[in-house]
Order: sequence, then C-alpha cells, then structure tokens
Amino acid sequence: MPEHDRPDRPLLALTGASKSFGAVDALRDVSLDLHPGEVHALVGENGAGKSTLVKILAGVHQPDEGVLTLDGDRLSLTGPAGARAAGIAVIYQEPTLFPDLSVAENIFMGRQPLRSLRRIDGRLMRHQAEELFARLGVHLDPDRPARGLSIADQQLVEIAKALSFDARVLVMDEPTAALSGVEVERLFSVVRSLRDAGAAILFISHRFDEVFALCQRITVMRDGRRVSTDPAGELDVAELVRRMVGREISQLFPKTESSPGEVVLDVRGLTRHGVFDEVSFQVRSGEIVALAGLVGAGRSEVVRAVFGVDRYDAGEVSVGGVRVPGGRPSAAIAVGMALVPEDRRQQGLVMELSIERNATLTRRWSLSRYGLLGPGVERRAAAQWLRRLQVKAGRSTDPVSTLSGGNQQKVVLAKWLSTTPKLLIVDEPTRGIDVGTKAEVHRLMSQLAAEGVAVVMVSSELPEVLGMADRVLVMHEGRLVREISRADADEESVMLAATGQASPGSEPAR
Amino acid sequence: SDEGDTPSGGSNAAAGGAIRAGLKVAFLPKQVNNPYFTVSDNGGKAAVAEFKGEYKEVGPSEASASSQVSYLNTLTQQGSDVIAVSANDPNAICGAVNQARQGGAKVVTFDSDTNKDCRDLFVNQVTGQGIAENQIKLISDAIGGEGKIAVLSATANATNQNAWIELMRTELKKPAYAKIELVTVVYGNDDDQKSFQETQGLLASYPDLKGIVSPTTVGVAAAARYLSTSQYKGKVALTGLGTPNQMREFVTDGTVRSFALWNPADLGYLAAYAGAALASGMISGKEGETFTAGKLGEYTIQADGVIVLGPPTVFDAANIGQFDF
Amino acid sequence: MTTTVSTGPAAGGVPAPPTSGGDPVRGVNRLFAVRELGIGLALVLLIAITTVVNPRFLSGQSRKDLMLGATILVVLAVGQTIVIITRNVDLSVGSILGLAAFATGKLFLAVPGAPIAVALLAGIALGALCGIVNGALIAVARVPALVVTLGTLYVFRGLDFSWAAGQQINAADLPTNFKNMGTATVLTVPVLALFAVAVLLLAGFYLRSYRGGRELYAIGSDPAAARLHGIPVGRRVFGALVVSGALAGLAGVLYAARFGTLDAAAGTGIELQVVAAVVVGGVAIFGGSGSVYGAALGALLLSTIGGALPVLRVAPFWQQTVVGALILAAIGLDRALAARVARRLRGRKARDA
Amino acid sequence: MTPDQTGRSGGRLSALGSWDVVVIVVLIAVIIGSSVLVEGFASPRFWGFLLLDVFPIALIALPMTLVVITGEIDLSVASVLGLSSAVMGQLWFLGLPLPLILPLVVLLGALLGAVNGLFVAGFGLPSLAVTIGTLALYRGLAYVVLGDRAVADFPFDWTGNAIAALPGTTVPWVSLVVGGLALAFGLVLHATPVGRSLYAMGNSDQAAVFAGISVARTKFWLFVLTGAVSALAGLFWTLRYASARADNGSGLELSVVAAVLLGGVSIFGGRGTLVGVVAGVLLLTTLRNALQLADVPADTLTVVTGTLLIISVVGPNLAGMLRARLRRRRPRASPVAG
Ligand SMILES: Nc1ncnc2c1ncn2[C@@H]1O[C@H](COP(=O)(O)OP(=O)(O)OP(=O)(O)O)[C@@H](O)[C@H]1O
Ligand SMILES: Nc1ncnc2c1ncn2[C@@H]1O[C@H](COP(=O)(O)OP(=O)(O)OP(=O)(O)O)[C@@H](O)[C@H]1O
Ligand SMILES: [Mg+2]
Ligand SMILES: [Mg+2]
Repeated sequence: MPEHDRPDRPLLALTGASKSFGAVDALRDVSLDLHPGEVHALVGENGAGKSTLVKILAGVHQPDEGVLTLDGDRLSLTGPAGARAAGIAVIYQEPTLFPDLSVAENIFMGRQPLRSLRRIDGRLMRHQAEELFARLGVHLDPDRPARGLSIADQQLVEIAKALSFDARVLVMDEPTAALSGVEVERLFSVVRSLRDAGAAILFISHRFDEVFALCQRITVMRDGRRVSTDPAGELDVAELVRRMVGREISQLFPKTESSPGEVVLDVRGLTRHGVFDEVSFQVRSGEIVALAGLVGAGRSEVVRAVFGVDRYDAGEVSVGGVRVPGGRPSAAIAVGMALVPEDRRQQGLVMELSIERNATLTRRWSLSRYGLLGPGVERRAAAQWLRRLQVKAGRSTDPVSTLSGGNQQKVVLAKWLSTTPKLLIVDEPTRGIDVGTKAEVHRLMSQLAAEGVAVVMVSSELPEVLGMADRVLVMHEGRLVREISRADADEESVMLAATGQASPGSEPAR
Repeated sequence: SDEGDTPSGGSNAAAGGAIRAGLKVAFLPKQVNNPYFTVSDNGGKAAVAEFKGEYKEVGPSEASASSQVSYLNTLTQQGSDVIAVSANDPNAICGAVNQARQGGAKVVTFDSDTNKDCRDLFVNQVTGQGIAENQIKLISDAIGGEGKIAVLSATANATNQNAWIELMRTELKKPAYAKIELVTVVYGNDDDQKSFQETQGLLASYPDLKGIVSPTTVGVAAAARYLSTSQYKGKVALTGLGTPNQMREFVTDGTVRSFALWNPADLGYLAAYAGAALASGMISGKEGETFTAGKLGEYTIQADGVIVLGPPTVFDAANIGQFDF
Repeated sequence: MTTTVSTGPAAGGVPAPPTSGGDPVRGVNRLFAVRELGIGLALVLLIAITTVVNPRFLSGQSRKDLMLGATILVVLAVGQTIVIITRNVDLSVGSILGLAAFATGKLFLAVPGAPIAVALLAGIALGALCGIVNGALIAVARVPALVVTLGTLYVFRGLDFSWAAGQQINAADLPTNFKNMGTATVLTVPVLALFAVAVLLLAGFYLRSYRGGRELYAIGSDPAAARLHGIPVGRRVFGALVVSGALAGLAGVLYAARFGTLDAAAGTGIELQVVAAVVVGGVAIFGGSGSVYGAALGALLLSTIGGALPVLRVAPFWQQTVVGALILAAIGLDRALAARVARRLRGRKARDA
Repeated sequence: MTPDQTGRSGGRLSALGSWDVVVIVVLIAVIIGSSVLVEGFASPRFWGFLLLDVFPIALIALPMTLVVITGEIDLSVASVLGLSSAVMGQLWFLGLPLPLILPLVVLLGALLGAVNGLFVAGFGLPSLAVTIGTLALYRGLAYVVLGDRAVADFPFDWTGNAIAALPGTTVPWVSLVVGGLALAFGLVLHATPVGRSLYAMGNSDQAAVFAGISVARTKFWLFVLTGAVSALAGLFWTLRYASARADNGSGLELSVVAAVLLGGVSIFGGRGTLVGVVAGVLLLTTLRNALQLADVPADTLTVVTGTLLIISVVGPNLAGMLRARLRRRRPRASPVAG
C-alpha cells in the first residue's frame, strides 16, 4: 500500500453525508476522512450523530445524501456484508453477540476456517480465537457460550472479532465504555500496532484522556454537524469541551460536602455461591459510597442482589432497619430503593415502549387515580423530568430505541430519580454519557446526597469514583477487600486493592 | 360415479308427480369433502333434479356440530324448504333444527340421526339391528365361528357407531356366537392414519386376534391396507362397512373375504324424496304413511319417523365387479 | 491449550480458564448431549417396558411398524427444526403434506405408469413451492412466521379441499411398485425409514459443519445481531422455510406410499405433533439451539408412545392424556438439565476465583 | 394506509393503534358491503345468530389478548373448554344442581390455567410448548371424564335462557356479559398500571423485572384468568348446544389466536389493543357468516380466513416499507415537521 506515505490521500472518505430519521436530522452534511496509519477520534455530545455516522460506514444505514469513497473509488454499501467485504471492521456501541453460540463462533461467524469439503474446522477456529485473546491479554474461554458474559467481556469479544478481520479500516464506537484501565491499555497497544501496520482507525469515546492518548486527529460533532477537525496536538480538553457543548463546563465533579446521617442500607454477609462471598457494608443517608473494582469483580451482581433482581444464598439486606425480602424488586422499591442498572438496553429500558412510558414505568401506581391512568398523565409527568435531564428527543411518544445511547441513559435516570428514592443505587451511571450530561448527573447525585439520599455508585471510571465518593469500597473476585475513605482514596490505593494486592488488616469494617 | 343410475330412474319418477316444483333442498353432511357424503349428496342431487327442485350442498370442512349449527342458521334464513342433514351430534344441533322447522323447513336426517323429536324424518341406511346381525355374521363366517375379535370404530362420539356396537354385543350373546369374544373397541376417528395405527396396535397387543370388524368406510379401508401389507394378511379376518371401489383391491388379493354397505347414493336420493314429499304435503311424517321415492320405489314410514333404506348389500369376490361407487 | 493463554499479566484480574485441562465446551456439549441421551433413554425405557408386557412389541412386523410410524414425523421434524432454529416456526407443514399427498395420487391417476422418482420430485417441488410462498412472505415483508404459516395452514388446506372436491384416491389407483415402496424393507429396515434417515443425516451434517448451517443458529440466537453481522437473514430464513416445505412435500409422497388411501384431509393437525416432537427433542422454541438428532428422537418418542399405548392396553380414552403428560415431562426435564448447565457455568466461575 | 398518512407520521410506523383502525374500517366496509350484496345479512335474525357464534371466540380472545401481549401464548384454551364441558356434563349426570356446577367448573378452569401458569411462570418453560402439552392433556382428560358419552338432558330453563334474546330484540342477553367483560379487559389493558406492566413485560421481561414488575406472578395469574374464562366459554358452549361432550370446541384455539392476531396484536408481545381484537373477532366471524350466507363453499372460507390473517401482518409492514421508500424519494426541500 504505497498510499501510506501520503496523508493527503484518505483511505476512507465520507463526503457531504446527511441522514434523517423521520423528523430527526441525525446527520447534516458531514464529511470525514480516515487516513492510513492514523487514529482519528470522533467526539460529541450524546445524540450528536456519531453512531449514525458509524452505521453509515458499516453499511447498516444508507445515507440520504453523501458519498463514501474507498481509495478514491466510490463505495456504495447496501448492507453490513458490503462494508465487511470492503475491509471495514466495526465495533458497535452496543455488543451484538449471539448468546447461544460459543465465543469462538461469535468471532468467526461467516468466516470460519474451513477444511476439506468446505467443512468448518472447529479446532483451528478455537486456536485462532485463543491467539486473539492472547493478543488482547484476556483469558476468555473460546468454547463457552456468549450467554452470561458480562458487558465488558462481551465488548472484549467484539474487539477480538474486529481484530480478526485484519481490516484496513477499523471503526470503534465507544469500545472502552465498559472497560477498566487495564483492558483499555491492552486495547490501545493493540490498536497502536494496527495503526503502525497501516490501518485507518476511527475511535469514539467520551473519555478525553483516552482520546488524547490514542488519537492523532480529532473531529468534533454537534447536533448532527461537523464542528471541526484538527490535529490532537492543537487541542486541549477545555477547548474540546467548549466545541462540543458550546459552553464551558465549570466543574466535572461538583461534589458538595455532606454530613452522613443514620444508616439507610445495611448489607450483612451477602453471599451468592460462585459469584460473591460474605459481602457486608453500610451506607448512611447523605453519603455517596462507590463500589470500585475490576471488571468482573462482582459489583453489579452485588447491587442486583441487594435490589432483589438476583437471589442470594445467604445474608440479609435491610433498609432503614427493616429487613428487605430477597428476590423481589417490588419489595425493594417499596422501601425506597432504586437501581439504575448497567445494561440499559436489556435491563434499564423497554426498548419498544415510548419514551414517556419508560420514564414513568416505575411510577405507574403512584400516578394512577382509583387505579386508573388518565390520558396524558404520563406525558406530563415525564416531560418534567425529560426537561430536567435535557433529554434530546423528537417526541416523547416515540419508542425509546430511537434515542441515542446517552439520551437513553438519561431516560433510565429519569425513571428512577422520579421515584424520589431513599437509597439510590447506580451501576455505571455515566457509561456512554457526554461531558455536559455527566456533570449534570454528578450534580444531581450530589444534590440528592445533600438532600439526605443514600447513594451507592458502581463505577469503573476511577476519576468518577475518586471525584464523587465519600467512601470507596473495593471488590476483588467477589469479595469486599477494602474500604477507603475519601481522604485516603487515590488511584494507587484503589487499584492496589482492586487487583488483590491490598495489605492485610485493611478489611472493611463489619 | 353414480351418474349411470339416474337416467333410467327419471322415467320411474312419474309416481312422485305430486311433488311441488322448485323446492329448495339443501344437503348438510357431517363434513363436506368427505368422499362418502360426496356420493350420498350426489344421490340427493340426482333426486332433486328429477323433481325439478333447487339443490345445494353446504357444510363445514371439519366434522363439528357447532359449525353445523351455524350452517343450519344460515339455511333457516335463506328459507330452505327441505334440509337433509347428517348430524355430528344428536343433541347439539337440535335447537338449530327446531328453529329451521319453525322457519318453515322440513328437516330430514340421514345416515346419522338427531333426537327423534327435533327432526321430521330419519332416513336410516339400515336398522342398527340389521347392521349388527350382518356384521357379526360376516365376521363369524370369516373366522370360522370361533375366536377373539375387535371393533375398529370411527370417533368415540359417533352415535350410529356406538349404537351398532352395542347391538353387536347383544348379537354376540346368541348361542351361535358363544365362542366369539369381542375383546376391545378402538377408535380410528375416521382418520386414515389413526385407523391404520390403531389396527397396528390391535394386532400387536392381541396376538391371538382372529378378526376385526370396522363398521366405518375409512376404518375398514385403512385396516385392509395395513393387513394386506403385513404378515397378518390372510391370518386375521376383516370385515366391515366399506365402498366397493375402496375395497376392490383387498377383496381381489384375499385380505378381505366379504364386507357390506348400502348404496350411499341411494341414501341421499331417498332422503331428498322423503323431504320433498313432506314439503309438498304428501306425507306428514306419521307412522304407516307411504310415498314413492323415484327409482327406488315405495317406502313406508316406520315408528318414530324412521324410513329404512333396506338391507345392506354384501360384497365379495363374486359380485364386487358389478359395482362402481 | 492452557499454555497459549497463561502469559497474561497477573494484573489482568480476569479469571483464568480452568486449569484442570478439561475442555469446557465439551463439558457444556456433554450436558447438551445429555438432553438427547435423556430422550433416548426414555425411548429405550418405553420400548423395554412395553416389550416386557408384550414381547410381540419387538417382533419383526411390529418393529417395522414402529419405524414406519416414525418416518413421516421424523422428516417433518427435521424440516421444522431447521425453521425453529432460526426463531421461526412453520405451522403449515400439515397442509403442505396433505396437498403433496393428494397431488401424488392425482399424478398417478393422470399418468398411471409414472416412475416413483417423478412422484418424489413432484411432491418435493410442490412442497418447496409452498415453502417459497411462506418464505417470501416472511422474509420480504418481515413478518412473524407463526402468523404467516398459521394463515397458509388455512390457505393450503382450503386449496387442497377445493382441488379434491370430495374425491378420494384409493390404493387401487396407485401403481403397485409405488405401494410396494411403502412396505419394502432393506435388511429389515423399511425403505421409507431410509428416506428419513438420509434426510436426518444430511440436515445434521449441514447444520453442524457448514457456515450456512451455523448462520441459521446465529439468526435464531439474535436476529438483529445477525443483520449487523452481514448475514443474509432474509435469504437464510427464506431458505429454511423452503427446505421445510420441500420436506413436508417429501413427507406427503411418503404418506401416499404408506397409507395408499388419499383424500384432502391427509395430515390434518400434524403440525402441533411436529412442534411437540421438536420441543420434546430439546430444540429451543425461541431459536438458536438444539439439533435435528434431538428432534428426530423426539419424533421417534412421540410416535412410539402412539404405538406402545395400544399395546400396553392403555384405555383409548387415556392415550391422549398420557401423550400430553409426557410432553410436559419432557420439556420439564429439558429445563432441569439446562438449569444444571447454567449452574455449572456459575460453578466454573467459582473455581476460577 | 391512506396516502395522506404518508407525510404525517413517519415515526409512528410501529406505533400502536394504527392497525386496529384499519381492522375497524375493514369491518365497517364488510358490514356495509354485505348488507347491500348479501340477502338476509341485514336482518336482525342474522345478527342474533352471529352473536351467538361470536361469544366463545370473543370470550377467550379477551384474556388471550393479554397473554399474547405479555409475549406468551395459550394453545390449551379449547381443551380447557372441552374439559369444562365434559366435567359439567359428568357432574350434572351425577346429579349435582347446576347453580353449584357452574362455579365449580369455573374454578376448575382456573385450576387448569394455574397448571399452565406454573409451568410457564414458575418453571420458566416456553408457553408454546407447555400449552401444546396441556392441549393434549386436557383434551385427553375430557375423554377420560366423559368418554364417548354425551350428556344432553340439561333443563330447558337453562339451555333456552342461555341463548335467550333481550326482550324485544334478537340480541342475546349474553352480549351484555361479553360486552361488559370486553370493557373491563380494555380498561385494565389500556388505562391501568397493570396494563402498562403487561406491555412492558411483553417487550422485555428483564427490563420489566428491573422496573419492579412481578413478571412471573403476573403471568401466572394471566394464565389462571385465561383458564377461568375458557371454562366460562365452555359453560356457555354446553348450554348453547345443550350437549356436554369431550370433543366440544376442538380446534377453537387456532380461531382464537387467528382473531387476536388479526386484531393487530404482535405475536412477539408488547403490541396490540383490545379494540383491535374485538374488531378482529367480529371481522372474522362476520365475514365467515356473510360468505356462508352467500353460499360460498367451506373451502373458500378456509382460504379467506388464512388470507386475511396473512394480510393482517403483511399489510401494515408492506405499507410501512412503501411509506419509508416514498419518504426517501421525496425531495429534501420540503420542510419537515417537528
Ligand atoms: N433508528 C433511529 N430512529 C430515529 N432516530 C434515530 C435512530 N437512530 C438514531 N436516531 C437519532 O439520531 C440522533 C443521533 O444519534 P446517534 O446514536 O448517532 O448519537 P451518538 O452521537 O452516537 O450519541 P451517544 O454518544 O449518546 O451514543 C439522535 O437524536 C437519535 O435520537
Ligand atoms: N447470567 C450470568 N451467567 C453467568 N455468568 C455471569 C452472568 N452474569 C454475570 N456473570 C459473570 O459474573 C461476573 C461478575 O459480573 P458483574 O457484572 O457483577 O461484574 P462487575 O464487577 O459489575 O463488572 P462490570 O464492570 O463488568 O459490571 C462476570 O465476570 C460475568 O462473566
Ligand atoms: Mg452512539
Ligand atoms: Mg458491572
């Protein structure tokens, strides 16, 4: 590929692309060049049109207007198969695995290595999958079914899949959203080696440190339009944020000091065999407690069990001194718990239902009068919260699936915050949320804490944990290994504990 | 297939001259598309043509009483003069039949009766007693008057089948049949495949079975087909009620010695004439009244408004070549 | 295989694969195989008990009858499995079977000396045509298969009825060599059953070892993901329905050969039996998993129950009850096994920690 | 489906409530058309007969709609009807008084529904498979209870009154019961928190659980309800035909499912309205009876039923695709609302 040396000649170029969904203009006249040997970042608020652009490159959507060229030749895609054939590999924002098939088959579906008679060579396929995982430094069993993999593991499989293409163009839509530092570093080193081999890479993330660490050029989008494209060296975070949001964000972690009140949540000896063991902790009103740990440490499982979605084998949960029966989310809600789950598409939202119904689903009883829900009640109730969280939506009667990822997350937040909980559990609350909204979410959490709500936050983003938490509980392999106060919490202490190197004697208080 | 019989019948029909022209006659079989009823309804069609009425056949494609009720309602509304119906359930259609009669229709049942007080006449192919005697005699002859036999019936709810089977049990109590034992009754649901499998099951579960009686056309054909291809051919006797066309092959190849049936076309033919006679006021349905049914000649109404077509014809290798239906 | 992955940094924190050296998939597969084994065991048990009660149950004739009895259901179950794996269902198979069976009779009436191969091809072609109608509606208009095939269940049967118009085709109308095919045996195995075995092996081989086959599983596992993956979902689903239709057509010809007496009602209501067989055979009704072998075993089990109950002298009125109870038992058992698999996955995790 | 909708609501393609309007329009068209074309259609008597034919399907379709909206299905309804009928016959035969038999039979229906519910909601088995099993099981039990007998000697007081018309009309009084139930079901589905949760779990079980909805418990009770209503339909059936038999109503399940789907309920759950279903039931029966009255043969009726069903799903989808294509062709200059 002699073009490598000519940065003026893009490998893949999109010119003048527009795309609208009904009344929503997702993209308006956007142009983007991807050059070989370069990682190109795409940033923008939620709903700016990044994923739509990705889907056009992937052949999932056909643009209403605009041209796609590969090596200067016009490329018209009618489906994902075309993009794939043209050497474009895509990691979508949401993992798209086949739960019933093995991990290896997921990676090689449609491209399985063959042996005589065009039969699939299962052994070779497994072997190649193992090699891919080794390259990523992950230990995943290629033969296990994809069902039951955590979001992070799913994302890793997606990455392995994209790598296996040896594609000329690699498009990654928020690949790191579910990953923690270690995996991200691994991913970056792989991506860098691909880049050095001459691939053109598009990288989308809401984490600016990642963008600056990996990318050579940065394109900013806002409201479906391209705002600017500049070399990374000529930008800084503040400037980026200003271009994205159109204003300054004063404070990303607006933590207000609060004085913890009485104990709201009391978890004792919670155990689910094979998943977590003897987990005990307390959360007081007005306090934000972060559950930190590496991906797969079992944090989500713990909060799910506390909320009653999963059953547990031993232990007890009480709220405000009242014991909460296990296995029944309705009982948890009744005592004032709320859980914003980590997987918004599967758990947080009913995708085909309208935005307003989703936003009021948890309040369906309290909004009803004499057991009846009058016309428009939900719309009015929802509108208030959608405005407050600045959800960008066409009509509140549209299915929530038409929202961008970040706006979907806001609907989930609206759905739970509107129940005015005593205890708010948030699992990766800002995954896939843009800076502006993130600050808003953080401000909300602080405000709620200040109002006396007890907050439990599961987060894989260390800055968020350190910025927001009054106390950090660190989990490692299903056990609570350390409790760190806000004063003592720093990157090093949390990471040490999370990787299982906590010094003995620092066991959390029971 | 029975077209050949009708032209000669036409001239005989002069006796029915008092039948009103233009009567609307509807046939409502248990199930349309059932070959047996297709033949009998065509007999009715021929009769209606003879007395210059309007013929039609309606009915459900699955044999259920509820759909028959719906069709009866429709016919009531259309103002039929004569409805000839073969009942899927003796009770369930009674209400609808009564409404039809209140609407001015004469209702004749054929092949399968309703309760006697809701229809006007019942055209019985044979008396149950006649069937029972005939069938037991045929099977007894075939197995040499001794051994175990079984009955392969239609659906478990078929009125006429159940009545016949009861009468067969009574018939078997006669001293002449003392050595014959009826071991079981199985149901083929008038479904070819089910009947086939039930036959199979019978032979597997009763190794010393000597004979099978299947008083239903679907059942006897299925059983014959099974026997003719199995090791039991010639060892296990079979008789029943079947049509010559279906059974020809099995009589020829020796699977079945003899079987019986009335002519279904004649049954429909008679039902049409009986209904027309009623509707024309020639008869009122009382016991002892007589009327002429075209080519079939004169019939007398018996007790309970029953008209009997006649004794069944027995078919065997000697005479089967003469029939085509 | 543990050597290739043992180099990850300790800081990775991601659970390492089990060090026991056991191949975990094989572990999972083994459990899935247990499903099929379970059905097989139930089958053996049923045959054993019946034979003890009545030794003639396994006599030559009876054995032949059992195999013949299962043949049509197995052929249909294989087709149905292919469709169900893609998260669709084909309820019209009974009607297609009826249509093809009647067409076979009509063919022989029109051309009395027609070779058997022609009848087979005609039946398969007619079935495939029906399958094309189903497949086109489902794939082009992207509508749920259950509704479409429930519709064509009525349509095909209605066409069959109007075509037959009350006509019945009798064994005497069929050529002798065709009827002989219905009863002939090769080494005590009925010829018709060989058709079923051939269909089963071909389908099983394709589904397991070919890309196209695996894509069917992928589609059933997550249709949206399959689209994103560039799998031609519409074309594959279309293909599955055509195959199912063609197999139903084949089953129709086999039906004609076996039963000889043909009217428009052949195969009425068999679709629920087929779905039951497939489900009993451990094929997930929502697609993505299961094998044709399991489905075939399910079909064999159901038809053997049908054959064994009269032999066991279960009163006729109890037979349907027993069949229903056994269906429930089979899917219940299947779920219990699946739960064990899930627990094992969780248990593995515990060992890693 | 009308062209003017093309521009108006692109986003509402998949929204609720568009297909049921079509069904209602088609129903009205069929009624008007048949009144003109089919002799006897407009008579009050026809409607009296028609309504009696509608009741069993309409009754069962009500809870079935709810079940299908939650993403499940109950194919055992017709067998529950049959078993209820058989038990009713047997109890009457044994000499129990009807006022005692009726509640007992409805209770039995609830129990049979509870068995379905236990397997589906309790053990998490797919309802399609479970209810194919109970379809055979319950029908088999009906035969065990009543065998080949038919019990038909119900007092005329009851059988006559079951189909009696409201004074001065040909409208059966049972219409009031069915209508009232339809209203109640409609209200529950569309205007109560319970209805909201049914749609939610139909779209995503998991998301519903996370929202605090007791998915399993709700589904269990839905099956119980379906069983009880099916038994009620069985009682009506038995009295209407004055005949308790084991094979009563066999095959009815497919008609019910067809009517529900025709009414625009998605077989995958989460979508559909009760108005649509009621219109679907009426459309199916009216069309059948009208064609029957016009002497259209049964084969053709079968084909029409099937075709209608196919159109009910293919129609909206093709219309949607067409609309999408038209929109794409439309010049971008035209201002877009919103
Ligand atoms: N299928 C669709 N139907 C209707 N509207 C859509 C659809 N897909 C995307 N949109 C709209 O298009 C706009 C752009 O969405 P997109 O998913 O591209 O945003 P994004 O930049 O990826 O945001 P995020 O950072 O939250 O992932 C949003 O307003 C969204 O609501
Ligand atoms: N349904 C399931 N079946 C089997 N294993 C599961 C299932 N759900 C989760 N797991 C496993 O349990 C482990 C703990 O998952 P969990 O989501 O609680 O981790 P976490 O610490 O919250 O990490 P993350 O940051 O990914 O949310 C994961 O490694 C995952 O593979
Ligand atoms: Mg996005
Ligand atoms: Mg988590």
